[in-house]
Amino acid sequence: MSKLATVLRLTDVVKTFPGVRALDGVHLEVAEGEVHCLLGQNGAGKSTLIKILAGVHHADSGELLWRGEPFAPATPQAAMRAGIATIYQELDLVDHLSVAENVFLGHEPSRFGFTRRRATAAATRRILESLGHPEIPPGRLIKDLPAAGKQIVSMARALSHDAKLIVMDEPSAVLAHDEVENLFRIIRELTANGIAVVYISHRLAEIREIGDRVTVLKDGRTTAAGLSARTPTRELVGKMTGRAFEYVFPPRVSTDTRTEPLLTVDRLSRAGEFADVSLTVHPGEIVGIAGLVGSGRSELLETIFGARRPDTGTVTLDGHRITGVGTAVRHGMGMAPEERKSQALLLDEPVFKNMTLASFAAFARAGFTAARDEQAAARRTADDLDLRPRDVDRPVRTLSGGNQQKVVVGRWLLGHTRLLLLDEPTRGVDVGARAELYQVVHDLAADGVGVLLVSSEVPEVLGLADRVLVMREGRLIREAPAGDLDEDTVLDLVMAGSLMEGEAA
Amino acid sequence: TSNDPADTAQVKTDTSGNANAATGPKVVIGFSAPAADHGWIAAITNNAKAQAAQYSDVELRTVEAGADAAAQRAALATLIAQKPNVIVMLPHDGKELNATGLEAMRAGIPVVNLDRAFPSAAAYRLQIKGDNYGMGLAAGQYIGEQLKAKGVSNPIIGEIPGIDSLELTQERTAGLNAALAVYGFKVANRRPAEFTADSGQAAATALLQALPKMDALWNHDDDQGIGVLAAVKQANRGEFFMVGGAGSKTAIEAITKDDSVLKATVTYSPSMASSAISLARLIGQGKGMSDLVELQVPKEITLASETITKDNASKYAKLGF
Amino acid sequence: MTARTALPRRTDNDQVLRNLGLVGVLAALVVIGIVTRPELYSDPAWVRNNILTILQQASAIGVVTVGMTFVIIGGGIDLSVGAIIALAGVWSTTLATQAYGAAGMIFTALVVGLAVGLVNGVLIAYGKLVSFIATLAMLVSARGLAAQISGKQTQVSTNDTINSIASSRLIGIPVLVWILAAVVVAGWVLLNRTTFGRRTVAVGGNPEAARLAGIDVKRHTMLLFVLSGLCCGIAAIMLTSQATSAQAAMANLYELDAIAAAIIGGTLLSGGRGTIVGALFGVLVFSTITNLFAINNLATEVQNMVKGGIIVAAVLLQQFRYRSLTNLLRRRNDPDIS
Amino acid sequence: MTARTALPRRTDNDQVLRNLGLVGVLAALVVIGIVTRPELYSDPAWVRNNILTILQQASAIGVVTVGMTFVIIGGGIDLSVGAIIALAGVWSTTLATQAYGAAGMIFTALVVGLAVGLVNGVLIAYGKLVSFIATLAMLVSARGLAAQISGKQTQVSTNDTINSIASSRLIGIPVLVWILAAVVVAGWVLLNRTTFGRRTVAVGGNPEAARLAGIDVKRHTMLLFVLSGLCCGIAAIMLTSQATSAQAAMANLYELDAIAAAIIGGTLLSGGRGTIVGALFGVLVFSTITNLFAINNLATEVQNMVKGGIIVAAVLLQQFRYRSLTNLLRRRNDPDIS
Ligand SMILES: Nc1ncnc2c1ncn2[C@@H]1O[C@H](COP(=O)(O)OP(=O)(O)OP(=O)(O)O)[C@@H](O)[C@H]1O
Ligand SMILES: Nc1ncnc2c1ncn2[C@@H]1O[C@H](COP(=O)(O)OP(=O)(O)OP(=O)(O)O)[C@@H](O)[C@H]1O
Ligand SMILES: [Mg+2]
Ligand SMILES: [Mg+2]
Repeated sequence: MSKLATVLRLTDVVKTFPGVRALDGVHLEVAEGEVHCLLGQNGAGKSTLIKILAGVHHADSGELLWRGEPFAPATPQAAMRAGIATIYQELDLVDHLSVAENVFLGHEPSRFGFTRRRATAAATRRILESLGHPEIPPGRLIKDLPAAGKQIVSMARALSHDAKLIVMDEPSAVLAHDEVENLFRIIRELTANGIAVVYISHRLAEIREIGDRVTVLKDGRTTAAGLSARTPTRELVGKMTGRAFEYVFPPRVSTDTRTEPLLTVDRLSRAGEFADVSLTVHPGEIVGIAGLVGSGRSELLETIFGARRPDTGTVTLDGHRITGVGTAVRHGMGMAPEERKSQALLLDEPVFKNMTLASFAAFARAGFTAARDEQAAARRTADDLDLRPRDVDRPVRTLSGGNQQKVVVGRWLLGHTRLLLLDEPTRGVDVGARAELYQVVHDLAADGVGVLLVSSEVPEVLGLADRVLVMREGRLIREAPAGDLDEDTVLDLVMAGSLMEGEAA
Repeated sequence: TSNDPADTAQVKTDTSGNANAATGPKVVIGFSAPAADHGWIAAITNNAKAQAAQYSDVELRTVEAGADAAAQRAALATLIAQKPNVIVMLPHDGKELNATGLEAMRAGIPVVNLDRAFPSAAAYRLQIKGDNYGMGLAAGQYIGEQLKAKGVSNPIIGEIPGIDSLELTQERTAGLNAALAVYGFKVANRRPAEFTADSGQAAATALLQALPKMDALWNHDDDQGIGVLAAVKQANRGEFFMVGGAGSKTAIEAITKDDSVLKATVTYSPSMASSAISLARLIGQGKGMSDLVELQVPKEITLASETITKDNASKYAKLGF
Repeated sequence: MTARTALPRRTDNDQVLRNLGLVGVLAALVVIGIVTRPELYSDPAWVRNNILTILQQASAIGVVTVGMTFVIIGGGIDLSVGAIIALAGVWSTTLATQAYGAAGMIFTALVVGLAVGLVNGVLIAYGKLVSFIATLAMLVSARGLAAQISGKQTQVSTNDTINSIASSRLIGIPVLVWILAAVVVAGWVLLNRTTFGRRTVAVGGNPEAARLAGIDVKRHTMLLFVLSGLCCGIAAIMLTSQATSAQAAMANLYELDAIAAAIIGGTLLSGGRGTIVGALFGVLVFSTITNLFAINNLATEVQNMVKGGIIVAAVLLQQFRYRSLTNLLRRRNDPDIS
Repeated sequence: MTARTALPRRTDNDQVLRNLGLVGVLAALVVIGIVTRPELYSDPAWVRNNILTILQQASAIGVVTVGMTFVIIGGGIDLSVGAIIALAGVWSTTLATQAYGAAGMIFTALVVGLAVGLVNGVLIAYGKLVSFIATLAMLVSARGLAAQISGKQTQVSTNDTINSIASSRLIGIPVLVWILAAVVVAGWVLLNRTTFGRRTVAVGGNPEAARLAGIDVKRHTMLLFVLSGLCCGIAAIMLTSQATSAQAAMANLYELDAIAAAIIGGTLLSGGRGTIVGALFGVLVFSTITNLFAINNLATEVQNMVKGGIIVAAVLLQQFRYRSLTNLLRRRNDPDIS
């Protein structure tokens, strides 16, 4: 691999944000036609690095060479013109434009300023087909697509440019197992055509499978450059964290399911989303829901939480009927929703206020907030979750994606949560923090908190949960103790069906 | 101005011994005035209605004219379509409604313009105007005389006009300046209000702050004058005298009582609306004004602006609105 | 499973339903008119004439609303439209300008509109002022300048060509209505069929995404205000022709009417969504309400009380239809508060 | 790397800098005053009096702006404030109400303000109307009702207690200024130190996140409009006392002034961020501009032209200070267009 020509070379790149040295001497060399993986903990500076490549941020110092030429893209446009396309970690699509319009936003096929809609649609359809998703209609508005569909559109957008280098910032985070396979197929096609790919992911298994070489960042510094993707996990993790461990699922003491259930969901249905779902969660029990992307798990969770009104069925928490989010929270239910930016965070507010968003009233005395107490509590939680930076006063906006996720989870560790609903809790969370998060979930369960977990990562569901429910097309099709299932069985169960299934043909 | 809107209208009821009083052919009079957010305009509409009610041979069709010239044009378009015998209108702005006046006249409907002149003579049959310039002139003369009598040589004079972008305000100010010039005086500071009491208070407060000492003040409008007087009191000032404008009931009362800085007011009477209805009826019936030799109503009538002081206030008490 | 539509039909069902709702509101207003004044509505000539009158009265504000809709979709707001009209109107009716004849007057109005829009746009896009503040400042300043230029006098237009615009018809339809139609069609095409339109939606809907897609967000924002200014210039000519005059206080509070019409038409005040057709319906609703009041000769204060109620009812009705229809397809629970 | 500050400072820095910028603007205005009218400023008694006058003239609009700031931070807008003041003012000065004396009048004004705010709030929170439209409709309706109640007359207050509020002082400071101070302090505490304030920021910043955190977004939205209505009720009494009268057209365009003051003070029009202190400064800037114009006897048209310029300059200056200072710490790239 390394025989191939180097297309991109970064030397000693530095980038500071107020109070943070996000990049502090980064080296990176990417060769033609290779998949170069960037590895690093949350906040290590991966997204910042690729945003410099994309012309979004500007390096304070350091040297960038793009195909041998000094390179400093002033705008995203300049970077694209140079042949660098980017799929950002935070999906940046326009809700009220169609799929096709989003794919070609900024470089619309046009004649005298008039958009060529047929040509745009046809080109979009071609790209979507090559991505293995011919079922996504180019005319559909983005807001009507599920999260995974949006990720596909983001990818289509990057492919719509005639790029020599495609940067992918955690593209697999919202994708399910089969989707990731599909993604890898596409990446292989790209590299076969000599296109270089910079690939960011927290899943080491993926890096093993698709990556050629790995560059590891730690605290904004390159700690290892151009390692083989087959480097032992222990070594990679060591470079990332300075510690040498790999995450493992802590051993579980089996819970006593003979106690009264904490949560009882009885024949819950919402038209078009899920039907006839009944389940229970006992105190101290972790129940995992496995299923394909788009199988309705998020909607189910939101409905249990009272954020959506069910068509039929009831939700009971410890004898209390849940009729809305208000009653849910009051009776000790908490939820970390799927889309943190739009559903969970006040981006301009400090970390501690985000953490106490559901509990500030409990801290308050006679309606007056107790900011110091909140800060102290938030700081403890930040310690528990290894939040980086550990500063609870900075706006959440300035945190890396993974750390934002920790803030959302942290919210429900404060206060008196007795049942925690987690929707993709480790999406975008690095290995170190993941292990800590798993430990936190276990500790909670040990304290008698019930946990209902949705995750697209089957090993996570199997490793963390006591009991697993498998969901397909809005129905629960299997329930079993985690020990009775293995990854292949679960994948078998959830398979069949694809992203836009159920859409009008 | 008064807290009970009931029956403050000015109507001419004494019709004895007047041939024109006899019931004639039925006349449908269309009437349009701007939306009243001000006592004077409200009085115009009230007077027109009350006067029309005096005649058994008059049917008044009022169309409310909304907030601006465009709205009034729209309202008048529907009125013209209903073909009344005569239209009496107080336009938002004479020039902006000139086209509408022409349209009505072309449709064969005589137009009586109240207060705000059309530039084109073909756009109206009769024009009844208050005398804005004359109002300023009267106020200026009164102020000049008083100050001369007191022997003030270099007087500081303040002015609080109404909405400054209106042409009528400009005419009033021009009249004031012309009259003061005769005495060699001029206005030291001018803070426009908006014909409302709260804006009058704000403008007066600013003016009083800018002029720590003042000799005389003309406030164009008695409605906003309520606020002006309040501001004077709140600032604990009283070294000057004030002249009002329009001739509202409260102003006349205050002048009579003589317990404030308000010593006089110059009239701009909404009674013109009553006159307009009477004359519109005559136009509709093809009659002339009985005291004139002419067979028809004349084309233009301008009301005189009179000065109300403590001495003659009792005479005007009835006319206050 | 795979849907292959021949044309990229954008699934703007919501919007179509909303517009249907507005048509319902319009129909309801007409029915009220018929019920309350049957004798007028029994005369077909009057009805035809009344429709044209409504359209004509809606024409100038309609043109302004098209520009406003673009600005709002693009994430901004333009409070200065009324003031721009006044300035453009006053400037084009100074004696000096009138000496250049109709062409000179029209040219002046358009250039003034453009120029003021450009100043707005530069302040907002490059000066990074919030559009609300920048255009509010412009509102105050432009009206001040208009008062200065006009000497606070109403300036009469003596140009017959200009004055006759408002009274002329083409194939039985008033010229002003033709102008409105032209602007609406042009606006629709611009929004839905050009890159400019796509970018407007992107800039308003997700400025960060637009920037990442390589769109020059600042330049585009500026252009939106220029467009709005241009529409004001056109409206200034239309209003001047209707009033055969111009003055500093003309087009008073047009900003509120235009914004209200755009929003009632389904444009999101926070940007990123909106339709020209909806905006037109919004304008027509207001214009029809005014007409309804006039033919029923409601007192102004009653008019106002009722008008507020009708606005609320119109939006509720629109929402109701929208919801009940879409609920058949799906259930959602968004609070949608703004 | 981790800074442990005793109090939640960090994110407030921007705001403090912005407020400093506004203080700079105020100082500049005063300096202009001193330079242009040195003879007035040389008299300490006049200066003291002038400051009190400026504060007094800012008092009613200041109270309204506090309520408006809450509404805007909470993601809404209230266009009906001027109309609510008019309705509350007119209602509390009817002969019938005045018969109940000062207490009756104050009670009436507050209840009317509350009630209208409640209607706004219910329409917006539960009727799911956009606040711009709902309060615009309320503006029209409330002024109509006020005109109806007052018979379009200016209603004189004959109650000496009410009338004397505006002319009374407490420890040398006008009572109106005390009221403003009380409302500002209460507003500051409410926003920054209570759960209500925290909810307001959450509801405006990200309603969905607020909802999923268990906050009753609808109820809170409603309460914000009630709060604004209440502030209008207070302002109605203040204005009535100042003008010793009330009428349907009073407090004209207060909505624009209040929104502008709030935004100049650093409140985000799109919600989720804002400060009471900034809003107060915004009001004071406007009030000081008016005062500056008065003592220099500027003509209205010039005044307006200049005023627009000052607003722009104030915001630019504020931003400039803000940027140049923060740039020392950081470089950002956000387009920040709204
Ligand atoms: N706009 C900004 N302002 C201030 N600090 C920022 C900003 N953007 C990023 N940072 C900081 O820079 C550091 C690197 O962040 P970055 O997003 O690059 O991390 P990352 O490696 O992509 O993490 P993750 O895996 O969680 O996505 C973090 O400490 C983050 O808080
Ligand atoms: N806004 C929307 N409009 C229409 N359909 C939607 C919308 N959001 C989701 N859906 C549909 O609802 C179904 C369930 O989607 P959802 O994303 O909740 O599934 P999920 O199991 O949580 O998958 P994920 O792993 O993406 O979270 C899918 O068929 C999806 O297409
Ligand atoms: Mg990242
Ligand atoms: Mg999901």
